[in-house]
Amino acid sequence: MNKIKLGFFVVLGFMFVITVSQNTYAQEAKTLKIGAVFALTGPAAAGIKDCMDGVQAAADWINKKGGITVKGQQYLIEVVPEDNKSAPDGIVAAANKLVYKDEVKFIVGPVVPGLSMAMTPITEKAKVLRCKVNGTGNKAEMKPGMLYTFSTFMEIQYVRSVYDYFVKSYPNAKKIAITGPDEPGGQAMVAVAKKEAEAHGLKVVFSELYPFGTQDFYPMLTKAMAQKPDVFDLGVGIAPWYAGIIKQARELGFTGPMFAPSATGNIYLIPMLAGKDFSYDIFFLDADLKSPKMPSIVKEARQQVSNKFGVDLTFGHGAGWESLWCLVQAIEAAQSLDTIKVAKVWEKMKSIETLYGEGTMSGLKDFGINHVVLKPRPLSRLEKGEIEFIKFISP
Amino acid sequence: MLLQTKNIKVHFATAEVIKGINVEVATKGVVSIIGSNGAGKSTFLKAITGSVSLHSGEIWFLRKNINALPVHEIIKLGIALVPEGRRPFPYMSVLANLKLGAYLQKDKRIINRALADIFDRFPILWKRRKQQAGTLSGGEQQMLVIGRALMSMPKIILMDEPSLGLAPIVIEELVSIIKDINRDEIGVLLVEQNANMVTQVSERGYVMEMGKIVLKGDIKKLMAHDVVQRAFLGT
Amino acid sequence: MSLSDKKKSKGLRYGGAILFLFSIPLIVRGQYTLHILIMAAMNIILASSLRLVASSGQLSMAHGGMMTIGAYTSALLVMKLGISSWAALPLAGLAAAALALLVGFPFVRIKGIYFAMVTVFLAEMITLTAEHWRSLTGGSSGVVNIPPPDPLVIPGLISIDFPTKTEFYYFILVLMLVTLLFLYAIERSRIGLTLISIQQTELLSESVGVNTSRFKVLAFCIGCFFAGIVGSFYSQYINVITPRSFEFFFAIYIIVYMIVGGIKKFSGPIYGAFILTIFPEFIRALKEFQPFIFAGLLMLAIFFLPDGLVDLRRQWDKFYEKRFNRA
Amino acid sequence: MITQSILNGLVLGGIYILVALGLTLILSIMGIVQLAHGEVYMLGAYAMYYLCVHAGLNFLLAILISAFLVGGLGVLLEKYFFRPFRGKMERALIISIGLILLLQNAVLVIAGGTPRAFASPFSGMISVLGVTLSLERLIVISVAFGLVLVLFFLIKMTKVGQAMVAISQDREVAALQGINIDRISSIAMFLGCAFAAVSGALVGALFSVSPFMGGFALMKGIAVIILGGMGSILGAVLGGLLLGLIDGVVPVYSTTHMAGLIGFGFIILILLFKPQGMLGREFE
Repeated sequence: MNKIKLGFFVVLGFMFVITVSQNTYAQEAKTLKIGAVFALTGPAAAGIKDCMDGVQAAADWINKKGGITVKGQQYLIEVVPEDNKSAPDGIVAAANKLVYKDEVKFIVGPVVPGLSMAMTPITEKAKVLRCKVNGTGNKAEMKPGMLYTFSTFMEIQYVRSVYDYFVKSYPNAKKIAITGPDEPGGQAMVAVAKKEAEAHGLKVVFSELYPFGTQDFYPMLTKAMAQKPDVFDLGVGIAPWYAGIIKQARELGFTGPMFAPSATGNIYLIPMLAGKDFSYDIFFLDADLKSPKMPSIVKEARQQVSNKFGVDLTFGHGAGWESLWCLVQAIEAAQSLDTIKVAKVWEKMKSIETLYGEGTMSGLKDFGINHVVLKPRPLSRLEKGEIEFIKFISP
Repeated sequence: MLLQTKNIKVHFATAEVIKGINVEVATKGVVSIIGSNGAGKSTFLKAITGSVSLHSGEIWFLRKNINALPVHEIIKLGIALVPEGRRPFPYMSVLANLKLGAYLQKDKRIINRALADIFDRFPILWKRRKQQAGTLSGGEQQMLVIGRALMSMPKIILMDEPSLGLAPIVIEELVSIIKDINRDEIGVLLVEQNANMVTQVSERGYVMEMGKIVLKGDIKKLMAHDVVQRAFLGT
Repeated sequence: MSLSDKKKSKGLRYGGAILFLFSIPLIVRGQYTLHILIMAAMNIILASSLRLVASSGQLSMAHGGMMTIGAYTSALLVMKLGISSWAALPLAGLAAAALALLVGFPFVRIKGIYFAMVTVFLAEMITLTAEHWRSLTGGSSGVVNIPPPDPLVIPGLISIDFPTKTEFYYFILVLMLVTLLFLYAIERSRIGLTLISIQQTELLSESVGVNTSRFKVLAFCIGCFFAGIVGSFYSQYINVITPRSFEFFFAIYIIVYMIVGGIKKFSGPIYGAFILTIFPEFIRALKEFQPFIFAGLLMLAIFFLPDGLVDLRRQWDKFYEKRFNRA
Repeated sequence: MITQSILNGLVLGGIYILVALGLTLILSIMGIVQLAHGEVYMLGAYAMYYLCVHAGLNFLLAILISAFLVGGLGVLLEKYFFRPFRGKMERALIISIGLILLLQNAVLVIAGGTPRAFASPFSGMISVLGVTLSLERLIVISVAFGLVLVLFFLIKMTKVGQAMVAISQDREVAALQGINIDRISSIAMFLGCAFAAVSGALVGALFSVSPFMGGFALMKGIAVIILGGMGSILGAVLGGLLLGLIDGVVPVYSTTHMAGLIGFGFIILILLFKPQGMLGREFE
């Protein structure tokens, strides 16, 4: 019996070994595989699946326009989607698969800073060029020495401009309460926001990080309200958190302005989740993507996404879209598929196209490495439950 | 014949616990099964009530084969079990315990009449009716579970070592209770280790060893037999 | 076949298996495959050590929390105090075992579902502490840039570095074999027999005079020791650790490996952890549909293999016999 | 501030009690930890979303229908998934983990990951003595205590309730009284799941609805019944209120992490002295 058990074990082992080692697809000359890692299952999947769809839509759009041309050779993009299962061990397995089994040289994703951190050692070691989507600006996310990690944007770079806008629009506000989720990104944002608030003459009367996934903000808000703030900075987050804070703060009697120097993931959700009556005097670095004021490229992206997935373009789609698009522009600028060369060219690019206009490379000042795309971002207000686009702002 | 088992066998995993038992119980006369610890007595009773499933054999009750019936259907036919170690519902009142005994009875009047009857029979339970069953003394608990069994107005009561852990005086009382019950046309199948008690209540009996019936017949004769002498009376 | 022959062939088979395990990196060049095998070996240690705790009748859900303890202990020792990673490894295990010892005696008084839940709360408290104590642990950002193991130097002979997964594979393989050997020895010793008797008849063994709580705590401590060790290994291998690296579901999966593999046999958790770690890799292509298949597998195993995957062959034989001997 | 935070604590307690009621019912009658109970609660919230937003039904009618639908699902779950594993904690655990994966991801695939919301008709604020509370939250507390009363009545006054109590104390002997264990388990599962659906519906209206909302509910629900004592409704009420107060008050004076630490620490401490929870019963 033991013999058979052992045999079973060995056969299973071999089966596994053969299946996973023997799958180097014969690479077609004109295909460039680009890995995409996002949460498709698990708690993070809720807001982030859109990013994966955005990457796919962008790949179709780029391929339709002729793909990437490097030294006269045309390449069509093949996206290799991987699920990070919303967990550190999930993303490590996914990264190892992309890097060592699929042998991709370029990866886009993920969104959640904690997951991104778990992946960085693998891609850096293998010299795989990775363009992460979003990012807040925690020191662990982006720092000197991370030669192959780029980001489509870092929220902390926009905090100053948002405060500029705020102080100009609300000259009477004096006391501010700052909150954010307790995760690497939230921490970084709150730290920067505190500094900027003081630099703009505001008094920080309250600041706290709420645990990831909080639904009931009453305890935190009760404490904040006792300090009688004039305004709330909601930090970084996703729509349900923002909406929860907005609704509950309004319930507790807060009528002043609230804003976040960050996107919501899906701004249409805010009035839906918080209630139209409560959605007033609020602004975000987010956009009504259906607005006619959006650049033509947004309209194209909207068309592409709705053709492929039958849904309306969300900010998540856009973020995914931009990550692939920026990466592709860098490859074309470098005219090489060698990640070292691409990285070197990318960090010196003066101009890079994004959904909301022309951007440039930055980051040397904030992170010590020029690996972040700096670009205009839309600023929108919620008034009477309606979203209205204000303007594009650049840091 | 009230209850009859025909060559029943029970297996636990791969072990044969009950190895083909034939037992007959009539309404008249208490029938006893005596056997030492681990002889399979409790398992045998559980097989009758359907709590453990048969490997083979047949159980007939009132000329009906009850092999495949679930527990609650078997109880409905008129079999009641007084389980080993008494086991009242410890965190319920005495009254609630008794009412649960009549769970299958829908008519409130009948339930009340039965209750009155039980309190008649066991005045101590009336005194304790509001007390949690777990706080009763061992003897009182034994009365309670017998009362609970009677509440279902059974045609036969199976008793699993009712004398276990009780004082001699209480056992005396138990003997007269069991005789009373049998006098009221309710069959009694008693499983015991206490040979003294068995001789007092029953005329007919079986001796069980290692899942098998080794002797049967008149209780006095059984008691005189070597096997029983050796196993129970310590001679 | 005589007894000694049997023993000899058994030894030969195990020797062969071990030789095979050691030669895998020579056959397999894929780093991804090695990564999955490393994870499988890790999970085997976790599930097997959890089985030791379970064999005293206590289902612990604190294994994830204990890994967190181990991972943080070793990472902070190495990074803040500059201790060699090879000293930090056992210290991480000891830290977890010490915590287990501290809470063990009061905990083992709590039985059944209550014990399982208390261990859940303990694990949750460990996570919350790591998030709360920012000055030491870095809070929710966790600890990053944890260095890989120091070079293993035998003066004048060799110096082993840890640049690729191959070295980590040998590291965890040796760790796994040593752990399994140790756990097997325990199972065969008086402690193991006592534990099993505790599980079977809790009251009886107490009356026989065995101090059951002492043995239960011992089992709990040993189990947690290995969880701490694996936590330390994980932090050196992945280089990043956060308070939520081993969340509730991580601990749950260790239990899944153990039970689905089969809790009754020593080999059960080994099969369970191995199969259930590599299986999800085969169904990656299904993306968001993966969980359906995985959940289906778990349920089928529980429905049809009450004694675990380890019992597959016996159950199949039984089914085969029933099906074809009747006809 | 202190009165406001105590009031918040009571609301949280109400939410915890709502989740715990069904869980404790299932745990005591089936003898299993139904880890997927949080997912049942999530399904209740989604049923509400579809009935309210897509079918345009009246809120109260929708709650009733979703309670029935989810309760019915509970009966199916009991029959096909849990019946073979009654009282077998370990194997039932795996089944419930499988169910978590199945239900969560089924909703994720079918309804998408976007959080949803539906409005309850109870809008408006109540303000007394400087303490404010939304009507929505007041409804949550009242429904929680209403359901507690319903369950109390059911258990004390009805035959089915008494049968449930009997089963929770001694399943084997309960069967010997002629109680059909399968049927009572079905009823218990129906009730437990219907309660979960109602709580999912109310809490969903308060916050938002997402495929992963069950995890939080489960953790708190389990904490409550372990603290209060398994199978004790009064214990669930007491445990829910205590944990609610801890979670409502402590963060105001310290941090949310501290509230978690104190809450769990408190449970562990209670268990050390009363290994069966506050109102749990010491079995032999």
